[in-house]
Amino acid sequence: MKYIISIIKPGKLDDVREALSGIGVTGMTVSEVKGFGRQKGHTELYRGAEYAIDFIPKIKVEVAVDDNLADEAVRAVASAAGTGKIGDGKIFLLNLQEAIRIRTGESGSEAL
Amino acid sequence: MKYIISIIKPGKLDDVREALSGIGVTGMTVSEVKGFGRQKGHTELYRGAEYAIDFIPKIKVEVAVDDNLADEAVRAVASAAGTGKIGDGKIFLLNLQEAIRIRTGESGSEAL
Amino acid sequence: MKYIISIIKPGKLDDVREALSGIGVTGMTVSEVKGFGRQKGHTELYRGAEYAIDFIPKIKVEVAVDDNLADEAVRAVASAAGTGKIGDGKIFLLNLQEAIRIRTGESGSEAL
Amino acid sequence: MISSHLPFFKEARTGFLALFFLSLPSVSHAEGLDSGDTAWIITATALVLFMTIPGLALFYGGLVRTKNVLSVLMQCFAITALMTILWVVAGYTISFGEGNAFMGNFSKAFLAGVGPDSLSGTIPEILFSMFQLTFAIITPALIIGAFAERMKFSAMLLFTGSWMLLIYSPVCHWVWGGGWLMNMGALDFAGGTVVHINAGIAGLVAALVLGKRKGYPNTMMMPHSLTLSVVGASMLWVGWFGFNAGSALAANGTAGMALAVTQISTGAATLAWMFAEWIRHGKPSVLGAITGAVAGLVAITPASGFVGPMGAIAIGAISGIVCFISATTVKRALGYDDSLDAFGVHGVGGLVGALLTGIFAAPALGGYAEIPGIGGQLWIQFIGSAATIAYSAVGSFILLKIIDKAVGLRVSEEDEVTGLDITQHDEKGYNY
Amino acid sequence: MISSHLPFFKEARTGFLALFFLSLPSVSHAEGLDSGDTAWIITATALVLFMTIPGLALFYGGLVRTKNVLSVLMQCFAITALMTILWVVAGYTISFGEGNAFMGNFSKAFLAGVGPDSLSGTIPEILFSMFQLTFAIITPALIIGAFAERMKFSAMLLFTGSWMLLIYSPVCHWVWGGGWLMNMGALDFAGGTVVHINAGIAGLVAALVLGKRKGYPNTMMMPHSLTLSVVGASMLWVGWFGFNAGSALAANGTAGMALAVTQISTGAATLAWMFAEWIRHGKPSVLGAITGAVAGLVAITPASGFVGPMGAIAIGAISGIVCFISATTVKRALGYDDSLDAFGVHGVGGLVGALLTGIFAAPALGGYAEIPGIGGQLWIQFIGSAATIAYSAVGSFILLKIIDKAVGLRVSEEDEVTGLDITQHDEKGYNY
Amino acid sequence: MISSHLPFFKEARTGFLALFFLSLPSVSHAEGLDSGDTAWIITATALVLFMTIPGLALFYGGLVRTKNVLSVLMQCFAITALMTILWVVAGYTISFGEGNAFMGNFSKAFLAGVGPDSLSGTIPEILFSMFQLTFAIITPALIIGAFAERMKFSAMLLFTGSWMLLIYSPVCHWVWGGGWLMNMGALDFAGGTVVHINAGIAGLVAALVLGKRKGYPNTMMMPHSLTLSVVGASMLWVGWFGFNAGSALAANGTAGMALAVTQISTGAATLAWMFAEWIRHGKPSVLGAITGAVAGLVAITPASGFVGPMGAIAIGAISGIVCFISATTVKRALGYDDSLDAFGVHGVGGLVGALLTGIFAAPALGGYAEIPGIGGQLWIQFIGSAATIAYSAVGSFILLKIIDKAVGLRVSEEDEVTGLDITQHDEKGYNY
Ligand SMILES: Nc1ncnc2c1ncn2[C@@H]1O[C@H](COP(=O)(O)OP(=O)(O)O)[C@@H](O)[C@H]1O
Ligand SMILES: Nc1ncnc2c1ncn2[C@@H]1O[C@H](COP(=O)(O)OP(=O)(O)O)[C@@H](O)[C@H]1O
Ligand SMILES: Nc1ncnc2c1ncn2[C@@H]1O[C@H](COP(=O)(O)OP(=O)(O)O)[C@@H](O)[C@H]1O
Repeated sequence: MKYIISIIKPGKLDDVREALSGIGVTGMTVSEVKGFGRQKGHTELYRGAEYAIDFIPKIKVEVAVDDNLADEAVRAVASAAGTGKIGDGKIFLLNLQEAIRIRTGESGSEAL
Repeated sequence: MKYIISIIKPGKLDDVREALSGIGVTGMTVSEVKGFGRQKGHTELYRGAEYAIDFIPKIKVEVAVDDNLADEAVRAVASAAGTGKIGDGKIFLLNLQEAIRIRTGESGSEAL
Repeated sequence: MKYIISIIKPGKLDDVREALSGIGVTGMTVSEVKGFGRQKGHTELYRGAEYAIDFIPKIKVEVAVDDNLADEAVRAVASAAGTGKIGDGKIFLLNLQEAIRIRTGESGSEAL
Repeated sequence: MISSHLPFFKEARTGFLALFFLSLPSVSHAEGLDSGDTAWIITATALVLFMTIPGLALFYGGLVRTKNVLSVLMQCFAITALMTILWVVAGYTISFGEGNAFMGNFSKAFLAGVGPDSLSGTIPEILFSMFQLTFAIITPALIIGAFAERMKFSAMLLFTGSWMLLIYSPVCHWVWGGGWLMNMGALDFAGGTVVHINAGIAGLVAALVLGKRKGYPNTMMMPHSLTLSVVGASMLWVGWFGFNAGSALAANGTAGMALAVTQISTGAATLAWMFAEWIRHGKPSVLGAITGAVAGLVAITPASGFVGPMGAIAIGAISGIVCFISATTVKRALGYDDSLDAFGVHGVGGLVGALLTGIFAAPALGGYAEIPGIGGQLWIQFIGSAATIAYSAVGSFILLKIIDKAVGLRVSEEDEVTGLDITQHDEKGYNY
Repeated sequence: MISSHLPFFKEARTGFLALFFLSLPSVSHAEGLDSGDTAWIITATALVLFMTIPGLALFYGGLVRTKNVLSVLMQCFAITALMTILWVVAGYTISFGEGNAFMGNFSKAFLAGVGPDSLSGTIPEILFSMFQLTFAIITPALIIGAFAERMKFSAMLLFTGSWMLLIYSPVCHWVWGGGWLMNMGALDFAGGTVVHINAGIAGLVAALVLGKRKGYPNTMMMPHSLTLSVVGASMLWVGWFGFNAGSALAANGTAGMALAVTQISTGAATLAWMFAEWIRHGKPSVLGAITGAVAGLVAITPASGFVGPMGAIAIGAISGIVCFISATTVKRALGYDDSLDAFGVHGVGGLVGALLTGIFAAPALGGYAEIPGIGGQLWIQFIGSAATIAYSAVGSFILLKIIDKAVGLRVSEEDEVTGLDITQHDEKGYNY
Repeated sequence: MISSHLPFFKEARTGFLALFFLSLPSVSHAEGLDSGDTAWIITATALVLFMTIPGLALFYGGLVRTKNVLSVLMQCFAITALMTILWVVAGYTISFGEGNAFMGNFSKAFLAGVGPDSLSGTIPEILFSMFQLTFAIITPALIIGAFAERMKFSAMLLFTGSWMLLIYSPVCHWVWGGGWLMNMGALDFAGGTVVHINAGIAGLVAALVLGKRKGYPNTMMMPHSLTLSVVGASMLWVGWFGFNAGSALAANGTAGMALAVTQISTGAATLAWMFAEWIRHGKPSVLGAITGAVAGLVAITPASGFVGPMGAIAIGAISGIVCFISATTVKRALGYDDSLDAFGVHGVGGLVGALLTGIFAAPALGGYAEIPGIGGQLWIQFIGSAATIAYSAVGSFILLKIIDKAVGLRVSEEDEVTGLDITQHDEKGYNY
């Protein structure tokens, strides 16, 4: 199984969710993060002084998927989140050793 | 070492924390996330239109544990967080290569 | 590639960001978390009753780096975040299988 | 028939005494209108409305958990709208219609005969009816603090609406509308019994009938925004000038003194609670300071037109300490879940104030009321309080039981866990 | 020349009638000043300012997304400052200078001749000019609801500033400053046409000229803090006493009745919207309740000095239902993006109120105005509304087009996505 | 003894002049009471209290970091309570007791002899004492802006309490209570010296004695909620009508003009700061606009009963620009940490206003005061300001040093990092 962490633009969450659902991913976890990559932040003003704010709001989407769905899931996220502009985000793929569904105690890919 | 990511119901944090402390886990990191699995969200109303909100507030608990504690930790979380109802959450187990305690520079299982 | 998760003190983010930039890390993702380790929390008062709050606000910094930068990155974080006091935080190192830059579709270390 | 512009009358022992006589159907004599008094009571009406929305709404709203903030705001807002219509229809006439010793008759239903030219003392009667309306709004709104975070919105509307007509309005008539307590000489300048004891007891009964919130008292249920609560408490403080000094129904020395003792009692109660907590827990909490302020405001309410600055310090300090104990130690010991301390502060503070009014109104203690000796007045105050407690307790209990049968009082456990905002209104307080 | 302290005059059919005569350069006769009336109008001025900052600012600010909250607050705040200066310079004299049937002359530019001793009726003219200023502030501020989340700050200043001078002030003159609508007998006690129709139409035109927000209507654009919006709506409600009862320009029975019908209409409209939504969607929303309240406040505005409690219930209930439909079904059907329903509530509610005034002002229906029969008055009300709609629509369109050419109305798409707070002001509303 | 209801007296050059004479123990002559004036001053008292809680509390509270928001709200709230009691005990009599040129005697300690029937001019003296109390509350509350985020709560109580009695009350006596500055002819209608210079200087001294916040000026210390600050600034603006127009102590033309110039100066200052920043930094900030408004309010305060609209525009515009420079460039250059610009806005703005009053009060420049020529008056204004600066600086320094020895002024570094909310009050502002 794979654990896929995607950092995307805030406005793209709905598209990504739909793309993933479309390929049969039935669960996911999202959170609000801030980050920077090539995309730079903005300036904020305080009492006449300007401060550079490096970090930009992003959404982090985490999904655990079965190995055979992993590539497809990555592609789904990439195409749903992509605009071709700087700041589109990144996808990180980690190896997932085990998954457990708390309610039933199922484990492995059955738990996803 | 293992890195255990658990997605639980917001009201279960205290129970999970106690269960983990009970088996000797001395640290953990939690954050607020939103997610969905089998459990569906709710409806919100705006100007007479109803919007389906897919995501449900959840708590993400991350603990790094020594290999020999891993199974026990998973069981502890599962039993503390479980209510048998939909939405109980999931546990994901990843392999942890290295851990460092910043204060002392200790690494490996000593750092946990 | 490695996926490095660091839990640091809120006031140390700027130092850590600079330290990482200094060694050539060009992107990172941060989020607000709460946690505890050896450092204990505080007390809150409500209607004359005192409640122990275990969790302390921390910042979680995630960076994906090429293998050859990993050690240096860990050291950079450790020295920038360290004050020698309890609560300095932890660094966790996971194996990263794949990284994709959404905008361009680049993958592997080119995507970092 | 006594003319209301005689000076002594404006300073009469019961703030609203004038009304009983003057609210009789009367030919227009706009020459009796005093523009200064009218100016002040228009303002006071705005201030007391401001106490409920947004004042009380924020005070209470800040104290609940995030998932219930809108439900509290909505309850205050909907109560404001509902009471307005019910008051016009029947509340005003039950309270201030001629009637008998127990309730007014229906001669003023739908504000019949209350045109722009009818006077109540030196102000337009239509204005008087609106000033009184703001009291009929805030009193049921106070009760919601006792059952916050678990009552159905529909049940809440039914309960507060019927309660205002059947409990509040009669008690209002007893004390201010020419009823038996007024005739007995009970002193209640701005609503210690009518408003605070009345609402506090109804709250206690509601808290008992509904039962505790799931998780209480083991789970921490921290206020989601003390910031909002401080703002709300501040607005209550400022708005209370309208409540107390407005109850003079004139812009005169009695109003000035009512304002002063309100300010002084509140200051004293804030400090009293703050230092009591500081001594007992090592730190003064913000929640303590603002609740202390409300306790002081509540306690001075019945006394405000009758006592002087020294009486105000005493009433404030005593109420601050007593309410501190009642909202912390006593509540915890007895185990009922009065979510936001509607009873612990309004019920207890109102009782403290009603009784102390009998003491500090005495000229010998710096007061300004003609009373039949402290003992005698205390007895009258006790009767007034006891009658209000009994009527409010029994009446509220009956209403709650009927509504429970009819539509159910409490949301399901699952809805309570999810929060009232989503389950009752399909909305959330914040979407940051 | 009619002296303004004759009783009948204070209750005159048009609240500001007195002013046309009395704002002529006059020798100081401070003996004519009534301290009670003055006390109330000072307070009313404070209340109406309070409606804009922080009232409307919070109501609107809560409804936008987090990234735009400051832009809304800033627009309200900057409008307050800008209108103040423009009103002193020219707005007041265009509105209330002698002039002709269409606009005032420039005799009072820079408040010339308006010293502490000049009177307007029974109050200082300088106070009257400031009371009126608060109307000239809130009217353009209402418009911003229509184009929220997408207009440049610079363009907003140019538009609202020129609009106040060229659209608002002349219409104000027509209705209150001795212009043609006043002479025709149009009833607009506190600004149904001048304020609400005027602002609502300008908002609709602006929403159409600027186009929809990116993502509208498919993306959810939830209010970032309904909590703030409830606070804002509450402040509007309370402040509206200044608006309507203040428009009596005296502390008398008319003011009292204006306050009462304001309260009653608002209560009725809140309940009407709430129950309508409850029936239609199964739950009563908080946003619905507070918007209903605003609808009721808007609709009673032109009627407030002329109708009685029963008229107020009718006007409130009707406006609540009509605005519910206009801000939900109609807006959705027509597809324009009136972000915060400036048109759907103020435009539509103002129109409903203006027309219903012609009906419920009739003494036969419990009203207090001498009108030439309901049909005749309705026709006059229709003329007044139509003229305001036409002038506001055309004038606003021209101004917007000119400003678009000059500096551009709309921020870039990227700036819209990022949010106006960062892109227009380099700040954020919250740094938790 | 001059009777205070002579017209010219109400417009007297010093707003509170009447009080010195009239606050002498006097027999009750309630016939001298004016209900309109009383109505307005009750309202004004509410408005000025509203300025501190919640106005200033929100303005300051929004500007600090999340971890300190409650500490600021609590300081404002506790100050309100503490000053109330201290004022009753001794502050009022030190300020307005007969005494000598430097301070009042103790004849009115505990408000002795101030019953509901004693008058001060045309209003009850008890009301006058409460109106003045609200000034004695806000002045120490202003100071906390200078030492926010680092002072112990206990030390704060000791400092503000002793400061009010020993610094504020005497200066109040000098200027308004019949003291030497009043006799010299210093013009301070509503508190340029007494309130703003006084508090601003005390703040500067406190900022210097306590030292900078850890991390200042390198770390960004962004306001945690500009939203709250805009609300607070708006409330200050509205409440300031009570401050300035209330200082006329009557509902008359002077009050009307004071209100007008307050509004106009604030509008001008807001625009001045906004455009200055727009030009200098390319964008107008919200923090700039609201701070500009406060600067304009501060600067017009001493002038408000004496200048006309044109003077107000000048005073507003100048103070907006000067305070913009003082709170940005100058503060940064000198390096002291006046956390929320208590000195940069109130001290500097108060000084600008005090001096410009000497200029624009001249009838030749549209003012309404009888002054001994602009030069002569400027000299008097300079003396008044200099004396206040000297007394406040030295006195505040001594008090701070004593308290530092006694209990320590500053929290530990660790507590400062954790935040004052948790360390001083065991609470948090938000639990979302
Ligand atoms: N090396 C990295 N490690 C962790 N997160 C990263 C890294 N690089 C980028 N990110 C995250 O991805 C987000 C989007 O990056 P982006 O600016 O689009 O990168 P690029 O320009 O390289 O495509 C960033 O805001 C950050 O949160
Ligand atoms: N495949 C997944 N990947 C990541 N997170 C998941 C996944 N499935 C579920 N979750 C997380 O777990 C939470 C609880 O899931 P739940 O609805 O209880 O699943 P189930 O009904 O399968 O037990 C979800 O809200 C989501 O945050
Ligand atoms: N075993 C663990 N698993 C996950 N997170 C941990 C663990 N131990 C510590 N943390 C995180 O690191 C933060 C800092 O820990 P700290 O108290 O400094 O640990 P130590 O005292 O061991 O150095 C904690 O608040 C928590 O968020």
